[in-house]
Amino acid sequence: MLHIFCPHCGELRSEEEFHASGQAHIPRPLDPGACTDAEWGDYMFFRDNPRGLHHELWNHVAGCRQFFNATRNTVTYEILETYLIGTQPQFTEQAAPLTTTATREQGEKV
Amino acid sequence: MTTANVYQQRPDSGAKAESSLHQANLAGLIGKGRKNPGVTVREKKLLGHLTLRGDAKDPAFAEGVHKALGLELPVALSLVAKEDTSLQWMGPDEWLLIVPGGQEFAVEHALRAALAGLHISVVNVSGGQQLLELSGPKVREVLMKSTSYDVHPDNFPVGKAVGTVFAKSQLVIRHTAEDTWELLIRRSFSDYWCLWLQDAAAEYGLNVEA
Amino acid sequence: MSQTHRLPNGGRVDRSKVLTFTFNGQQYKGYEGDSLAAALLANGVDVIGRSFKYSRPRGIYAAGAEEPNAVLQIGATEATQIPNVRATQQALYQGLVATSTNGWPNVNNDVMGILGKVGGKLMPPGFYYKTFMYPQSFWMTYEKYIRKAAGLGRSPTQNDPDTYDYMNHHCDVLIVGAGPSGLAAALAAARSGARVIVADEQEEFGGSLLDSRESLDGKPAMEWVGKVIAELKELPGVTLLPRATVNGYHDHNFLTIHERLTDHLGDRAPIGQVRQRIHRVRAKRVVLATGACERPLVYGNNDVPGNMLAGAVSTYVRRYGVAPGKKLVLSTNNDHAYRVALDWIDAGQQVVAVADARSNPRGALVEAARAKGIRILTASAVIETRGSKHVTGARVAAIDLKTNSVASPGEWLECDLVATSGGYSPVVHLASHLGGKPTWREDILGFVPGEAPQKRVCVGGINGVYGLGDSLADGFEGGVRAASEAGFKAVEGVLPKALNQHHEATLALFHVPHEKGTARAPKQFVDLQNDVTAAAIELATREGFESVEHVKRYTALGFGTDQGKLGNVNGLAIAARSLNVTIPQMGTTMFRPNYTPVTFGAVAGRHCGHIFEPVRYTALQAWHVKQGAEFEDVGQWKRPWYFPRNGEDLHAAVKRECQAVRDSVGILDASTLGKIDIQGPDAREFLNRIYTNAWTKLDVGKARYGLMCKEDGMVFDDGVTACLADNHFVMTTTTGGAARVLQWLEIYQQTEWPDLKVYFTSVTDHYATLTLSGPNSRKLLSEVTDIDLDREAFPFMTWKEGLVGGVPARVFRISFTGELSYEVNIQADYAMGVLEKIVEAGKPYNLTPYGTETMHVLRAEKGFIIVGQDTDGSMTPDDLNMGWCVGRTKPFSWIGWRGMNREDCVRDQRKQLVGLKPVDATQWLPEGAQLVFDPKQTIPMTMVGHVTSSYAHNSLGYSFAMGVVKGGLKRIGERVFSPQADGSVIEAEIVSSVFFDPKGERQNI
Amino acid sequence: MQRYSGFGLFKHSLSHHENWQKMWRTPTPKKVYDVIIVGGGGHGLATAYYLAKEHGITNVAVVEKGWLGGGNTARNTTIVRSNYLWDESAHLYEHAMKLWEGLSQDLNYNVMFSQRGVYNLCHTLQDMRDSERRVSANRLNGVDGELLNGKQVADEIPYLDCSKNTRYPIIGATVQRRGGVARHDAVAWGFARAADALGVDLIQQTEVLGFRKENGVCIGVETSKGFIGAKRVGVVTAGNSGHMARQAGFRLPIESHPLQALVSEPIKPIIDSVIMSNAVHGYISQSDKGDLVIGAGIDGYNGYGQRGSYPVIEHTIQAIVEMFPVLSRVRMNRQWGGIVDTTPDACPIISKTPVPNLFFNCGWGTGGFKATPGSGNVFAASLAKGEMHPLAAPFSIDRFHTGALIDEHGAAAVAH
Repeated sequence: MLHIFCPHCGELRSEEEFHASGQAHIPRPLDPGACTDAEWGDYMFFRDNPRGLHHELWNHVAGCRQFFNATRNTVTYEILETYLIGTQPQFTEQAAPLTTTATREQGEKV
Repeated sequence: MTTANVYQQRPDSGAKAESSLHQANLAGLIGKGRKNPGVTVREKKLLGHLTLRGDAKDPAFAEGVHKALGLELPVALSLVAKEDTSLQWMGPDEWLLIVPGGQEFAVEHALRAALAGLHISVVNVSGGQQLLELSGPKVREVLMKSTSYDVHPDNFPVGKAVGTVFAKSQLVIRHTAEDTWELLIRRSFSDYWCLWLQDAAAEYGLNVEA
Repeated sequence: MSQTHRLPNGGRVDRSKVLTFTFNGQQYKGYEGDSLAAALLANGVDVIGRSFKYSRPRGIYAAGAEEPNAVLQIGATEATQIPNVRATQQALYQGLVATSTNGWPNVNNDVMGILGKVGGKLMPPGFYYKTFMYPQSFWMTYEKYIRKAAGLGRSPTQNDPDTYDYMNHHCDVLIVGAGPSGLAAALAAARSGARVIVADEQEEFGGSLLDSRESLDGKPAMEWVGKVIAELKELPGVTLLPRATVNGYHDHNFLTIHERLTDHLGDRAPIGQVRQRIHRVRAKRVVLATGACERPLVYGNNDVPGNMLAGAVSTYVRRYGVAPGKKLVLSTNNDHAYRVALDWIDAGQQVVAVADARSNPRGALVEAARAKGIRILTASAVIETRGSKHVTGARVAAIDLKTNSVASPGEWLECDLVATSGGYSPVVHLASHLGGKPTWREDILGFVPGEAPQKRVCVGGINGVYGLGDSLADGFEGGVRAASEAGFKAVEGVLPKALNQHHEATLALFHVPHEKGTARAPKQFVDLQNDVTAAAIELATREGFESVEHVKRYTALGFGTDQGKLGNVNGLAIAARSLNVTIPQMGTTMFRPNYTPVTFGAVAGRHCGHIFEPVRYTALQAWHVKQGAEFEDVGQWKRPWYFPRNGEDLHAAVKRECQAVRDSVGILDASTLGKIDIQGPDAREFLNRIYTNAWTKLDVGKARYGLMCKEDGMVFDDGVTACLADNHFVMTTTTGGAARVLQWLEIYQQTEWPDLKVYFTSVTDHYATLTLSGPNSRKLLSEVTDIDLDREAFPFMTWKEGLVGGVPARVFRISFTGELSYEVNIQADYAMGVLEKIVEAGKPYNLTPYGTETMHVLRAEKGFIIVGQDTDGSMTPDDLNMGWCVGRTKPFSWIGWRGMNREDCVRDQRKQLVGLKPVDATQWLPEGAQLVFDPKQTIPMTMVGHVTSSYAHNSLGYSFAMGVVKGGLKRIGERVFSPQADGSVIEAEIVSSVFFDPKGERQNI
Repeated sequence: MQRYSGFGLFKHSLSHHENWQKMWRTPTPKKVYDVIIVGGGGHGLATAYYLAKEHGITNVAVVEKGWLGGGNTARNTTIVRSNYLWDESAHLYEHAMKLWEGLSQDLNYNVMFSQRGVYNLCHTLQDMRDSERRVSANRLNGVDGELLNGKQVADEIPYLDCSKNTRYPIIGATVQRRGGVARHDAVAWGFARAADALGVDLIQQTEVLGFRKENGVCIGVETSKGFIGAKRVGVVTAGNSGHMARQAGFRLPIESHPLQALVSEPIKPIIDSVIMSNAVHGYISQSDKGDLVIGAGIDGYNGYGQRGSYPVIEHTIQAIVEMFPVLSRVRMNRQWGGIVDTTPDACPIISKTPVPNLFFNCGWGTGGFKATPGSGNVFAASLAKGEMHPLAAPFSIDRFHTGALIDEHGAAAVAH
């Protein structure tokens, strides 16, 4: 069961408090009318679905009800970071190792 | 232009009022529990509950709230209280204000006056939720059976309040004194909570207080 | 004769407490502190079960979680039956009733056993894939008998009288295993002030020390254990959990512990206690001190009762004071196993010989055995044993490992107990649950935990550290490390002194050769529970199964309740040899939770029966019950479905309720509808974007119906939203959609349009909603309100505030029945009082409570849709003939607009919502029934739509329905047909979906 | 191919089973094949088999990065049914069902297809409507199906709690009596053995790393053992489809999620059929070995870890105990996870791709096992002809652009 750092509550919480809402950073086209059917279909349905780092949208439904983003490895399930909507991730597939060897995770109080 | 429609929702007096635990018949259990119970339950019913929304980063908002309530905006996961009024952080732009029953109309007016011109929201939710106070030496065990949140005092000191999962639903837990906790329960789920708590506390002894 | 095999003294049992128990109908005695297995052995019970496939007699083989054979049915009553209990892990209690799980008519004389002997040859692995194929129709018959023969114990057929629950924990250090290294780790971690949980699967802490010959600080090792437990108990923040198996290691250091609170007391928990508890633990650091598990050597007839793991023999002798025989032969490839020979001599029994596969063993324990005069045959092994229901002899011969052959004819040694030891397998299960591949260490001939991202420390036996002193040191160091990584400062400690003995290396022998070759030798079992032999594994590789997963799946190796704890490494070794690869090249199979099986009830916890899931009630529930309502589940809500009177059935009640509303006035509890308060200067713009229709011009005081679509243009919710003030709206949603819609608004506001200034707050629970509907609703309401209900003053689709029944209310004049209607919203605390006043005032008007069914009928008569019933996620507003609700010229491309204009959404012949009128007005079209244009076509038929709502009992006096039909709106007046299961066909006319008051006059009076 | 029979078994027993042949060869890859199938799971092996058997195309390789049948074929709950709502799905799954019904004989390998009946329980009035709709459609499509009332359900399924005291009382069910279970591993092995016998090369332990294109057309695959040429390439890599598509340079409307399942310890027969409930979220059957085989819905987040979230296991077992309270004292032995490729409309993609000569068969979500022979059969026909088989045509990727989805969500919120 994942342990997820809610950037709003500032704490690690159990997965049960959250709802996963799929891939993050998929902006709604500003002018949908200008989209072809194919482009609109891509927006609605086509996803990166990577094996490795995935930027995804989560909602802290049982807590502060806020959405936020997470960078999670879909193979090891490690969460490298969570970050606010409207901000960019620090870890990306190009820029970061797939696994962290840090002994402490984000928000872990020791 | 009126920005919001606010009206006195509580009848003057004499109207029949039922808390959400009325039909769970909590009242019928008063005084029927074990001696030296591990857990004592007390309803804090018919209080005024207001959901306040606004921009915490805007100093004018915090000042306005302070002006209206005499309370500082609490930071994440905390609760500030003065006499019978408490203000709790619910989210980065959301707070729960609990006032004695009947004051919510006046308080909402005061808040709206103090926050005039700001983008805010105040919503009376008094009929939809209430507090259930749990006290006694075994409350922590009952909470441990019910929520995956860490209720150890190291992590959950007095004055902290968190929204989390509880059994198969969600609520807010407030730690108000050493062995005293409050649950913020939604009306329609009250029956479920009541059954759940009775069950979870059975092995420690449960007493219901008026 | 009682307890014939009980030694005169010794063991940790309490001989003053005699317990009576029953096995296969016979009564026996044992002592408190016994395991069921120990008590059976004490009474000389040999055959405790029959094997799975060949029905061979089997006896107790081990002493712990790895036991493959002694899997029994426990329980004195039907309701308290427990299948497949390992006798080695079941504490004895007074009155325990156990039976064997296989064997007919009984385990000693088993008919299947004869079949097994004869038919065994016909049952190599995978035999069922190769036969039972012809004739095709016979498989189900074959299968019936296969199913009967399979399975171990049986489920109870009555409901469980016991309860189970969870406890959530958060700790700094979780220590798994309370043997020497675990306890040392616990001391180190706990002294630092960390929150520590120690869990161990056994009845008491101590692990290998419970039956150890060794001493600490010159005293018996268990004295140290006692001191450690006492110290830990005194430390705050320490939780000690015996009888608690850590079963699963899940992501992010979440572990589950299965604690058996009362299984040592009886088959049913004492009143007021839970039987078992799952501890759900989030640990900052985990210390795995799970030890190592002895593995047997594989040789001929190694399954005859009286063959036993060497360490298990020591356990029975030293911990339980039981000697499972008199004359022992030990077959080993390592030093550690010699302790059984010493224990056996100490217990006054005879060691016939030790067969050591090594050519010149000189370790300390070997020398100690020599000193006692024990006969040691080197470069030798037990090749096979004999005996039908118990071992009577073992053949020991010289073996040549280079050629994998038997080097001498050997000799038959008379004995009644063969102890076997093939080395140790570190218990790496938990360390591997998250996919971390264990690594093979040739020096210890075992797999140890591999690298893993989890925050864990492995100590002691799991690391291949077997010496007591080393184990303590490794444990303590691990505890210090775990605590300091969790943020605590460890304090120094002094460990007790252990005598570190010189041990020589274990020899790489897994499968003992036989002169006849593996295929023809007496059966050499690798997995005793699944009857998997060495020959079976070789056959699998011969047939082309090269991966370990294939071999495992083809032979069923490791699929038993013991999950291959004894057999897996031997099986791997045999497969590797057969394929001419090394063991690490062969790899291991995946380790998955659970380490040992967990009771379903415990995993379910208290989430069963009346608290399985939340039930939601409105503030008026008590009144509904008093009125005798029948309830319908809508999401988590219980809603009154109908209110039968005087034994009415659904149809009669609904007809009456419908008529009352159409003729006079009815009352409905509409409190379950979702209600969302919306405030902010951009509220109106937000509504414009989220609804299909336009909201720009909705004045304060007015209400409007709206449809919501997803981005694909398909309808997903609907409801009425009212403008309360310029920046203030209240939205209603469907009952089932309330939470979903709020989430929908939030996700768009928070992630897509954070610049829009608007806040959403659920007021679903705050307001109770009473709907008064019917021509007399105005008259009735006027008697209890101060609001001016005049038609002009309070027109349709507006709202007013005022007192209703003396309570401030917001009243909406909207209608879902087509009748003059008022929806009264009051703070829920006061709803019951208001209802009572309305009901009192309603008497002269025959005010009739109605439920969801009547509501559905009345709205259908008006052609109003119910999202989720008349829609299914594939219907656009146009499909619903609700194009009037689509803002085609709104400036912002609102949610759904682009989607509903895709190629497939604008084509002809989409399914469209229409009314359906059975030609025979008494016939009812079943809801869901498929429709065709041509009922005479052959199957597969071309279906053109289906019935979504259908009501034979209503206020119209004839049966009618709503449904979707391909191109239906252009087919008004045409016929469709619904072929029924019984062969009949219902013919219906396609009509407008508005059956009642098409001009909408009645709601507007 | 060495034929299997009871007599053969007896003959081999006389020689102590020392003379059984290998079930398939271990060939070295050729330079070029007519068709390469990427992925040696049930669907891929079935595709290869039908290419050889029905289309005479035997110059075929199946390239598998691990071991045959090692993906979802090895990790599912083995349920077979064809009672789908929408015509397109019903026809496809019924095609598979008909193949299942003679599969053991066709392959000369007992896949233990056991038509024990599949029940879908109804707990709400809307469940009943949806069930009538589905059963009615099934019937008119030639798929067997019945709608039962609460009493019939209670009579047919022993130990199922049909009382009114449960949280969501059972008020009816659908049953497809031809539905049932099969032995999952045997399906992969049976297809593999039969395909091998027809000349198909099964190349294990060889990972496809990419697709080689010439003028935008796929001409073969780059593997861990070098390049292998092919006239056509069919990709059938459930749990890995998104990744393979990325190698080929396009995206799919697919997200991969963990799907968990679990088994109890083996017990004597108590559950005779397959029983599924969407409302309480669980399904159960009992294997021939005696294990209760139990599954639930998919986990909420993407994952390739072949493991899922513990609360899902809890909810599933709660559902099972709610349905069958007598099982409370039975014990759970083992849990595991598969990786399912889910599509927005819960229907597969059997389609050409933006790369000519490269075909994909994926997105089966939780429903792949039951389709195995049908999926392989229509995919083989499509690869053989270069045009999609009529039963496969509606499952093209294009539908996610045009909007012509086949929305099984309503009928199969917990599809299997």
